[in-house]
Amino acid sequence: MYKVKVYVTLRESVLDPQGGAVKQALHTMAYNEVETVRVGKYIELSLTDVDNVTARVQEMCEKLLANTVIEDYRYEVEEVVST
Amino acid sequence: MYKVKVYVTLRESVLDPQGGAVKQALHTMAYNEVETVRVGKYIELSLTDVDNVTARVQEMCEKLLANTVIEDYRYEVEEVVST
Amino acid sequence: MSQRLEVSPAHIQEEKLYLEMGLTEEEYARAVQKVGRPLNFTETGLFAVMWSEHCSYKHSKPLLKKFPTTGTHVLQGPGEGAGIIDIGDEQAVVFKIESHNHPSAIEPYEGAATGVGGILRDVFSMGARPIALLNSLRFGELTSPKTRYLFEQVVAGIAGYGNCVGVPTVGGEVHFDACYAENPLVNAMCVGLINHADIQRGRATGVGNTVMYIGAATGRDGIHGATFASEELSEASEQQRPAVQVGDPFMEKLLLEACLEISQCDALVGMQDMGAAGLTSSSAEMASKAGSGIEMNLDAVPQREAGMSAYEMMLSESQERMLLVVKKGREHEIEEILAKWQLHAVAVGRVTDDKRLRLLHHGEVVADVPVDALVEDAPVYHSESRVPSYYKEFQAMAQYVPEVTDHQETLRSLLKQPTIASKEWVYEQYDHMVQTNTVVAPGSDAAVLRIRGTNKALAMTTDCNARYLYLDPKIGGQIAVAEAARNIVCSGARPLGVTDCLNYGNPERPEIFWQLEQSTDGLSEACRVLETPVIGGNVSLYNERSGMAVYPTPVVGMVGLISDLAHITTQHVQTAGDIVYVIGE
Amino acid sequence: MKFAVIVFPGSNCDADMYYAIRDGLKEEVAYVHYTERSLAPFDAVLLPGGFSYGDYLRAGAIAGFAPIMAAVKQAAAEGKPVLGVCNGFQILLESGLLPGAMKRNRQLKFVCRTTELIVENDAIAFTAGYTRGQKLMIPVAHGEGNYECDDETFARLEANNQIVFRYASDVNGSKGRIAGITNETGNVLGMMPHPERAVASLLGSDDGLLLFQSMLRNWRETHVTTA
Ligand SMILES: Nc1ncnc2c1ncn2[C@@H]1O[C@H](COP(=O)(O)OP(=O)(O)O)[C@@H](O)[C@H]1O
Repeated sequence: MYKVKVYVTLRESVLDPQGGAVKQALHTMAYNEVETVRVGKYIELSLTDVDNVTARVQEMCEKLLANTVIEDYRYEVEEVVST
Repeated sequence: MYKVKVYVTLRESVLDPQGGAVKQALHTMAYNEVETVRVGKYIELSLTDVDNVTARVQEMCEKLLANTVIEDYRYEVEEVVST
Repeated sequence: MSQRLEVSPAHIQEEKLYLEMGLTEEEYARAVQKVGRPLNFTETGLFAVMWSEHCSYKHSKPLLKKFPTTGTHVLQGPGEGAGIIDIGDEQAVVFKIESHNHPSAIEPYEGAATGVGGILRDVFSMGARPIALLNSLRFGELTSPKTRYLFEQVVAGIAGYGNCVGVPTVGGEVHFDACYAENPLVNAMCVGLINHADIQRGRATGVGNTVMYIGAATGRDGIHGATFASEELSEASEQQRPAVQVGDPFMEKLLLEACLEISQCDALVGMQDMGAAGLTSSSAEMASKAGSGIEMNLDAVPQREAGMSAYEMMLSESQERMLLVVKKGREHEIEEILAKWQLHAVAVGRVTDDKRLRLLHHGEVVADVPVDALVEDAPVYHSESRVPSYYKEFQAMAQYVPEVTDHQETLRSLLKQPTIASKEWVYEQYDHMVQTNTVVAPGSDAAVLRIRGTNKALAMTTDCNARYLYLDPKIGGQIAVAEAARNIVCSGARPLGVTDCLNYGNPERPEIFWQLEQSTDGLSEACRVLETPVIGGNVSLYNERSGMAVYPTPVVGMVGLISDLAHITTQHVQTAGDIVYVIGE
Repeated sequence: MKFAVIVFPGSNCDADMYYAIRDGLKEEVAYVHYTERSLAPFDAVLLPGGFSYGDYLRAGAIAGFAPIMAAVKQAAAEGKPVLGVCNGFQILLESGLLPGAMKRNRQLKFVCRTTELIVENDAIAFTAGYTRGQKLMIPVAHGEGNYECDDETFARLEANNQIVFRYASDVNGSKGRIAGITNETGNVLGMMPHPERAVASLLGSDDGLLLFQSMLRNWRETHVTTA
């Protein structure tokens, strides 16, 4: 069993309308310390045992979970030993 | 300067239609090892120096970043020493 | 929750656990008498939801009887998922309005979204294709951040669901008044089109026929939603977090297409949406209407979460689910249609002849009660009615005629009122054109949709000025119907019929009950005079918080028929030089 | 001319597209389910609007992997006209048939209204009936129509005349007010506005009908010369 966490964020160079709106809202609420906000996706997957798990997760990200035209991604794979 | 990462996930008992659709798609693509998928949000904030940073981030999560009726959240605060 | 299963019937009785579930002492005693023995935990739950105001109309039944419900064109009056009116050429229009007030107060996006989902299912479970959505919304004053949040999220939720399913949201109304600050109203209406031959009814006939479950898996969401809708909002309801249901409009779209295809298949006997009180009301009502019984094995029910109890499954209000009765031996025909839409059906039970709802779980009978007791035998309350003191005071006041000195300024300040101002911000978020039939889009008196393949069109509107009802519920009720009728007529249509959503405070308070009584008198009278029968509707009571009730708000949804596309009229000023007339008084 | 309307789970403008061809253009049209694998019998492919797979993850992302998409790519490679409208455009982007990607509208809200479009390229099969600079009234209805691409791609789109329609005024934050783009060979068009909603004046506008008529005219011409 693997627990996988995937983080998908808009590329640095891409304007993030949602992040902008959240920052604006936080300022309205007087959190003026907020300088930048970026909103991305956080995807948790659980996988059964499989060979080449990292390569496969990488593939899933490239093909589906992220759109590499505008998004970056990173992931963490953790093996869970079932009891 | 602080770098803050907030992870927002749907509560365990709440239906995640998006996760279901992604899982289905991964199966169609022959990633049959995928057992569950949950899709949440990943928010990166940068804050200027401020007192009680943890308490303030907690407040931002409660009030705006997460919808605590259906979502859980956790966060990490990292102090960045500017050079 | 599951250890509660161990709670014995005797314990429920002694500790009065039924009170927590929403049954009064008298109601509990009545249920025990109907069943002939003390109820176990699951059975108590079944009675609690089926006898809730939301499912049984126990406080409003006598008032609803006053509505005219018949007419030469009425093919189906109140009592099914939605009412049906003949429009000629072997076609009929199906429509209904429903409230989702309390869920929207707790989680406005999902509350409003699932409200849309529910009303869509009411219409397509009849075999009709939904062609339009409307809504009627009430919020507090926009000066409050909380109200702005509710308003924004409710509109986004309606848009998110309706747009995805692909049914245009073509009309509605939004009013702002302090009385709705803690208890917003979110009513959704759906209009569908059907061929006479395709009309389905939710009936479980044919002993031995198979009961099938389709759609989303059952989770712990919305347990006791019907009871929740039948109580006042409080701090405690905000804590009832598991009550929040999340909608999946994508699933709904698949379900819609599949159900419409299934309704063409004669292996189908009956179909009903699992709405309020989920599996309980759908199974019990289908059996009761057919004079039959149903036995279900809950082990077969698709479950989203592990370890669900019988009680939880029966009371869950998970969305996007339907219950079907299918001819025995022909289940595969239904399964084939569903497979095309990436869905599958599960046989969960069968029709019996003993008029009982019998439930099995892990090999044991966990409930066995007469269906009629659940569906027909809820108590009916004739509440006390009292003229409110505010009304007497108002009546005693001298007529006040406002004096207008600066007409421009008065006009400007009127147009600035959020209730009067343009609602473009709202309806631009709704796809009001999908299905390409919308001839008159939001922004006029009533929306108009052509009926493809004919030279006819339908006009539709929702209306209610609750301030009038607060001032005089009877006359206000008449005004609500009359306003809807005027909007329909102004669009070039003849009114066909009405669906209504009665939103009021706690009916156990005599002043509120008086409002209900008076306004239903007014509504009935106007419907009778205008020959617009009420073919369905919904009652939402207990809309109050901390003793502050909403204005009496009976939202009127009306549909009319335009016999010739050339008769469609809009309210917009057309050409410079046209002459303006005032007709009427 | 035979048109295929692809039906993905969650497509909801499939019928509108179908009727636009059948009743508006008066040509032959059929629905093709996403599980099919061939589009050989068809002369043109239409990817309709809607919310394929609920728009979950990203609009159009999951539909890009549907079995029919291999046939759509083949049709495009063969030079057949392929038109993606709204969700169909998003699917063309996600599957790489057109460059760039869609973000959520800048206002973060769904927008449904009739917008003014400017024809920027009248040289392809889809737009030959229009003239460059012509203004069209065509409805939009989308939540993710904010077109994005890197500067290099943008420059290439401009240089190759691949920008086919622009919004007359900003609707959703789209880069360069892009409303529709084509591929380098001009036979794949993706656009957010809905021409199939503008084929009858009863519903407000028939400015979109000419797009389908242009496709037909072009097809007739090329088939007369090659036949
Ligand atoms: N919640 C809503 N959803 C869709 N359309 C709406 C909504 N609220 C208002 N509209 C539309 O906006 C227009 C004006 O509404 P309203 O101000 O209530 O007008 P009226 O008083 O003429 O009913 C109408 O066409 C109505 O259908």
